[in-house]
Amino acid sequence: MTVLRESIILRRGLRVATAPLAVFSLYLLFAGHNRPGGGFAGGLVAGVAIALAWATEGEAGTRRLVAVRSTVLLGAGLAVALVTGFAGLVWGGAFLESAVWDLSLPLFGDVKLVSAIGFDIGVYLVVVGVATGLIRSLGAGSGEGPA
Amino acid sequence: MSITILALASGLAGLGTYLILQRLLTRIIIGLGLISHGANLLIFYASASTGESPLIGGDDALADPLPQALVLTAIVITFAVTALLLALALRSYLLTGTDAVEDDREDRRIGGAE
Amino acid sequence: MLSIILLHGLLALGILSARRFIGRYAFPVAVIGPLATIGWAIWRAPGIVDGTPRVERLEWVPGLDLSVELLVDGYALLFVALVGVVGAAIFFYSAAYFRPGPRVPLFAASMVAFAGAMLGIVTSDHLLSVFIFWELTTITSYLLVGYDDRSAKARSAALHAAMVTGAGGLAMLGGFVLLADAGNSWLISDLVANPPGGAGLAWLLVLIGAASKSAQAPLHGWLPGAMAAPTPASAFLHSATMVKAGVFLVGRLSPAATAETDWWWPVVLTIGVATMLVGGWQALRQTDLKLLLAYGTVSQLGFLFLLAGSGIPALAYGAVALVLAHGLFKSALFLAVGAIDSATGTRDIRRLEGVGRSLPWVFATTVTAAASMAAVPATFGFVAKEAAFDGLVGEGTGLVAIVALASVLTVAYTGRFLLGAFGPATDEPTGVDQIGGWKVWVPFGLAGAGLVLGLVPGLVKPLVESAAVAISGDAAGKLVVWPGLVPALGWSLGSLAVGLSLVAVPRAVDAVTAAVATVTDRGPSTEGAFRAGLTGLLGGADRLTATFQSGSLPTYLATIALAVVAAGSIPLLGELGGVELPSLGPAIEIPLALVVSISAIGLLLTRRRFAAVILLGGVGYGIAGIYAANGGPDLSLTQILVETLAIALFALVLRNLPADFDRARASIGRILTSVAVAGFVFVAGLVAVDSRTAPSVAEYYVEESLPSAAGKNVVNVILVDFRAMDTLGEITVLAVATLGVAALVLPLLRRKQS
Amino acid sequence: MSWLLPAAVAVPLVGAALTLVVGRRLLPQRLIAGSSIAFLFGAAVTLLLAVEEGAPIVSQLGGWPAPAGISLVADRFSTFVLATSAGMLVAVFVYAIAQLGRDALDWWFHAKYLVLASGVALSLLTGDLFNLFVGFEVMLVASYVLLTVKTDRREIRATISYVVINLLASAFFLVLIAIVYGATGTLNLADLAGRVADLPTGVADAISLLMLAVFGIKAALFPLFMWLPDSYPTAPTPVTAIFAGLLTKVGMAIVIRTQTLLGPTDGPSTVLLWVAGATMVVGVLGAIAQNDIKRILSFHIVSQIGYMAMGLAFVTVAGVAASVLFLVNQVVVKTGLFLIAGIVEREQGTGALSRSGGMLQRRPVVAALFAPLALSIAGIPPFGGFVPKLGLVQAGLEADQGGIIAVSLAVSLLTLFSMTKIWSAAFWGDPVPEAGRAGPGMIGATALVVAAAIAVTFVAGPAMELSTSIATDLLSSDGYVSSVLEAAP
Repeated sequence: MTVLRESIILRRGLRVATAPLAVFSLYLLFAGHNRPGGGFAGGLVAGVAIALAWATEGEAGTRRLVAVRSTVLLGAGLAVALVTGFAGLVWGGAFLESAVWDLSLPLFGDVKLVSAIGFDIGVYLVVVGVATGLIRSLGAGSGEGPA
Repeated sequence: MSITILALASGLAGLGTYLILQRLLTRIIIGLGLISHGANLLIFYASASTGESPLIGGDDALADPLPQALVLTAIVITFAVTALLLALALRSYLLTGTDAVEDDREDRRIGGAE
Repeated sequence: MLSIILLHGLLALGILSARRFIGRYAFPVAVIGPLATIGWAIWRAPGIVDGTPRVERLEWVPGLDLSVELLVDGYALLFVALVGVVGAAIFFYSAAYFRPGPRVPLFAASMVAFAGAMLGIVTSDHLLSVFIFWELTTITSYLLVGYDDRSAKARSAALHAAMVTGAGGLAMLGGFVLLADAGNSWLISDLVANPPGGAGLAWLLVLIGAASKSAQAPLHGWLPGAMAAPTPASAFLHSATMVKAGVFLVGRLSPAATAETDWWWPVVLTIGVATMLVGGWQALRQTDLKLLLAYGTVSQLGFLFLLAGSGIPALAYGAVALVLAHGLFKSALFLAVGAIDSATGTRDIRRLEGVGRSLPWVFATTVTAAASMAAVPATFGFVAKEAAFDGLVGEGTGLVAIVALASVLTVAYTGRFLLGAFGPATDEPTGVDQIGGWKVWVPFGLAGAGLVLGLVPGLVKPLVESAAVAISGDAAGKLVVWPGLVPALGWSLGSLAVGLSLVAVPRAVDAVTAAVATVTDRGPSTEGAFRAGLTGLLGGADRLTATFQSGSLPTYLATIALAVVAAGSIPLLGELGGVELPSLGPAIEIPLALVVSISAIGLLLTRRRFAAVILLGGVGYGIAGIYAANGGPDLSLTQILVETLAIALFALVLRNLPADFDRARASIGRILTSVAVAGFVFVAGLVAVDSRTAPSVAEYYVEESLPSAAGKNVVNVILVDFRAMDTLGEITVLAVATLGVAALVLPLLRRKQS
Repeated sequence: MSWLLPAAVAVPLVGAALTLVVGRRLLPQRLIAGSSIAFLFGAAVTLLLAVEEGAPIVSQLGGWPAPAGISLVADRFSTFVLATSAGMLVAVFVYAIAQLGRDALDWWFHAKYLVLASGVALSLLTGDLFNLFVGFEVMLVASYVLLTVKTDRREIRATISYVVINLLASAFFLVLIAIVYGATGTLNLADLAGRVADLPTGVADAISLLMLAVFGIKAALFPLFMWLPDSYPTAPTPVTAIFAGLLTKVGMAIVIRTQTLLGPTDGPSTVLLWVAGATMVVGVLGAIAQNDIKRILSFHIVSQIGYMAMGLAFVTVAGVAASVLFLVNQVVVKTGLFLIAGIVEREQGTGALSRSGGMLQRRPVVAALFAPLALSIAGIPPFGGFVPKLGLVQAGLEADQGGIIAVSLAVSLLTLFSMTKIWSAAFWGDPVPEAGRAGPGMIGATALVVAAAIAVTFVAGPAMELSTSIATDLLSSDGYVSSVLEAAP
């Protein structure tokens, strides 16, 4: 850990790497329904980014990537997933039942939008919350984060 | 599925068992990790079909997607609980200065050891 | 009758809930119960005595044939009357006996609850309702014996009584269930009318239960201990009523039991005789008036048990009469002792002196009641005993002789009692305070009743006769003031005379009892046996618990692992024959498997924590490769990411811990357990997959994923749609674990930093 | 009506999510948590009333048909156990609010408690083996964090043991799932019931025995119980009470469900009879050896589980019915006993019997609460515990199993002995100095539970009737199987 913080070049490099990782994580989230990926994978990639940010910048780094308390992310993620579930109950008849809408969007063309993506977003948020929470908790008290 | 996977599942479960049957919590956590890997591989081994990645589109036979989904869920759950156990190990160490799991005091008292 | 029983329950609850305000009115309220009982008995008596039993019924659990069914015939009515009369007397007495205090309401409530339960026992026709009320008397007795709860002796006596009678009660329950099964009915009336055959064990268990409650040898040890209860409780429960429950029950059942077994009567006889002699003998040795009476009760209970349990109409008649007589004189004597105790502060016969002069009415009461106990003519005790002797004479000389011997002891301890209470003190004497009121007049009334009935037995004759008819079908005896010159009179007067001559030489008796005691005291005492049993139980519990509950995590884990392995492997091994071994997979698997294996073995050997983490990563990434090689890209990706994050967490935690850890020594047990687990997993996988019969449900997912769920990645569709509930649970687990980690370490780490 | 099934599971989770979002504010958290738990209770009771007379209600999650989709099944059994458990969750929640005060915030108590409730509901309702694994994990992870969070250096060992043992159990559960899926290709329990019949005997036996072992760890059956008495007593009272009342019972409910659905049904199960006897005896003797109230009670949890196994082992309607009623009664009684133990601990500053005394004199109300529960657990009539015990004895006689009846009666006596030990040491004797005072909230919540336990006496008839029809359902599983497999998605 300390090694990472002391080597400025490495630190810069890794810091730069967090941005593409974040983008990649979002890609995985939305691609998941048709290609490998999904909320878990996406959230975990974000988690790796957060870990890197902590390693290079300490708590401040995690706060740069995730501005809120981890509990809020956990609660919000769960809530989003549950709302999707109840929405299925209200509109479709069964809890967690998903709906499919055919949309034609200007940039993407004809797209099938599946409500299950809402559920996956909930998963994603929870996983990001987990990574943030775990790293902040277990990383606390190290007393050696850069100023 | 191949016998390699089955053998690996069995071996990991055995090695993990060896590791959990002692007192250092760090080793126990590692042992539990190995056993979980073994169990996951066993579920994977129980796939009903083998083949390409279960992505619809090709003509080839697809691998059974269900064990994959189950294992994926199991991996994440194991991760969560491992994190918790790590935190417990840390708490134990911070409170007592060791991460060895000693015998229960009250039980030892009744057994006449104390 | 149900309403009367219920009334007792409500009174008990009412007194308890009003304990703050009820003050000295606890007993005046409680006495409503016994008074209502007396009223009910008087109201219903004519019909019942004429032979029309009163039947009541309350369904409880029909599915188990569990209900409260009451049948009040003459036999029950006699006990009802006894409970009512003695109960009312004792409650009035108690109102004077206790100084108002915070715990008096509990006593009053327990007493009234007990009275209700006792009524339930004697009026129940359903075996299970007998049991219900039986257990309630055990519990109330426990509370009453332990009333003086700061005394360790009282607590221990309460336990002793509860355990012995509780064990007896459970044996009895077992007997009841067997009996009902054999006789195809739960009703005592049915079982007595058509006694079931082949239920020997059932009868034995019921007998054990009855004997334990009625303090029969060798289970009698709890009764003297129960004298730790306040005197009114001793008088009511441990003399007049509860201890008669066993007598009551054998009286009900013995006609059927003797008809179906040939051992019942000899066994009952042996128990009864032994109890009579042991009780009488022990009574001769006591110096505490109350204990003396308690052993006297044991002796009398033996006599009653023998008579009631005989199944012989003539003896049953005597039993019924004696139950009444004993209830009256023994409660009077106990209450008189209570009065003496509160006037002098002691019950020790060595220190009592001048009580008769200062408390003439107590003296008169005691002498009258004692005369009844010794069966002096003109008392009801005499009338009743005469009826019993009359029956015994018909059963052979040997039997009468033994009972007469016990009667000699009775006369002797009665004499010891009177001399002890009113004779000169041998030790430093105590003073005597004046007392009056209920404390004096209640025992006086009870003793007087015994005298009146002794002179005019016709007053209770219909009651006694209908009771005898109810159990034996026949009133085979008579209740007369003077029987005329019959053999029975010879036996009873003879034993009285011999007994009196023993009273005349108290020193000689003391010398003999002391001499014999030096021998007998070396043998086991019942109290000692109970203590030894208890110690054995506690020691055994400790040892067994220490064996299983070692407190050692590795032991627990090995036990669990081996149990699971055994449960799974034993049946599976039988199916191992003919199983085909699967093929080798894709070539890339071999190097990946090698990476995994080498890393895993390295984990066993390493002593550096960080090395262990890297090796764990090797295992995880290797497995991820295997997933990828077998068509599991999502799985592989997730495994890699989880492994990465896990390593980061390990690193974060381990930086706080020492860098090295000791390697535990290898042990055969650990190796064998590990091999067993490994073997189990291997066999399980092999056999399970080989025996697959039906197609997998996964085919549905592959077919429906695109058309119905609009997703090409089947694994992801399973996770977020087909089986989204799993995922919902999973993210919940994640979230909670994260909360847990924060709560576990944040406060400690922050403290460490500052 | 079928929407109530997922709602019973999900509403507590919504509550948990909302308490996380509203943050460290006591009143909103309490309101959210209280109403979620109340909803669960209401839903469970509504479902119980709805299925009492008729067929099970099945909810196919996601609208996918069984066996592909996950089924939640409300039949008489699951709803009876769930409704009782939910009632206890409500009462203990009130107690916890009173006992914990603001501590609950630092602890995220409300969120964790709600997740535990949701896990209990999911475990009881789910009709899918893997989903059951998930339900257990939800329940367990909440239990881990509730159990461990306040541990100090003396207690942490025991709680680590708890987590480690349950993790090993979970790993074995996964092995079981692999075997089941490998051999049958399905995870739906109803579907499984049909497919297991086609398997070779050895494999079918292995599946049912493994289920007994794996769920037996949660239920604390002999020889898999040792984790329980070490770990339960270390937690704060509301947590221990809910663990004692619910968790092992949920485990046992799953044992009953799976053994009747998938186990052999021809004649008494010898293995289970021995397990039942050993569980009773070792449990009660363990209790006798203890000196701490909560440890005594913890061993009694084990001992009482043996009775439930006893009825199940007969594999008769009478036996299973008695087991079911026993289980439900224990949920109430055990919860109440632990709540009282908590009150005693607070008042005396310790649960050690050797340093207790005089509660009867100082706090007669606590004694009045304790007595009915102690008598119920000892099976003394007319208290609720007597009825199922009598049912077990009768069922044993019918099944011609005299040995286990004798054992069960002897254990009853020892249970009574153990209860008198608590009474004699903590309630009788010289009062020890007062260390604190249990407030009206704690007393009131306990009184609610005690009232429920006493109510069992009055509803024993209908309750036994319900248990008997439950047992009939369980043993002839056709109704369960067909209503799941034919449920409209």
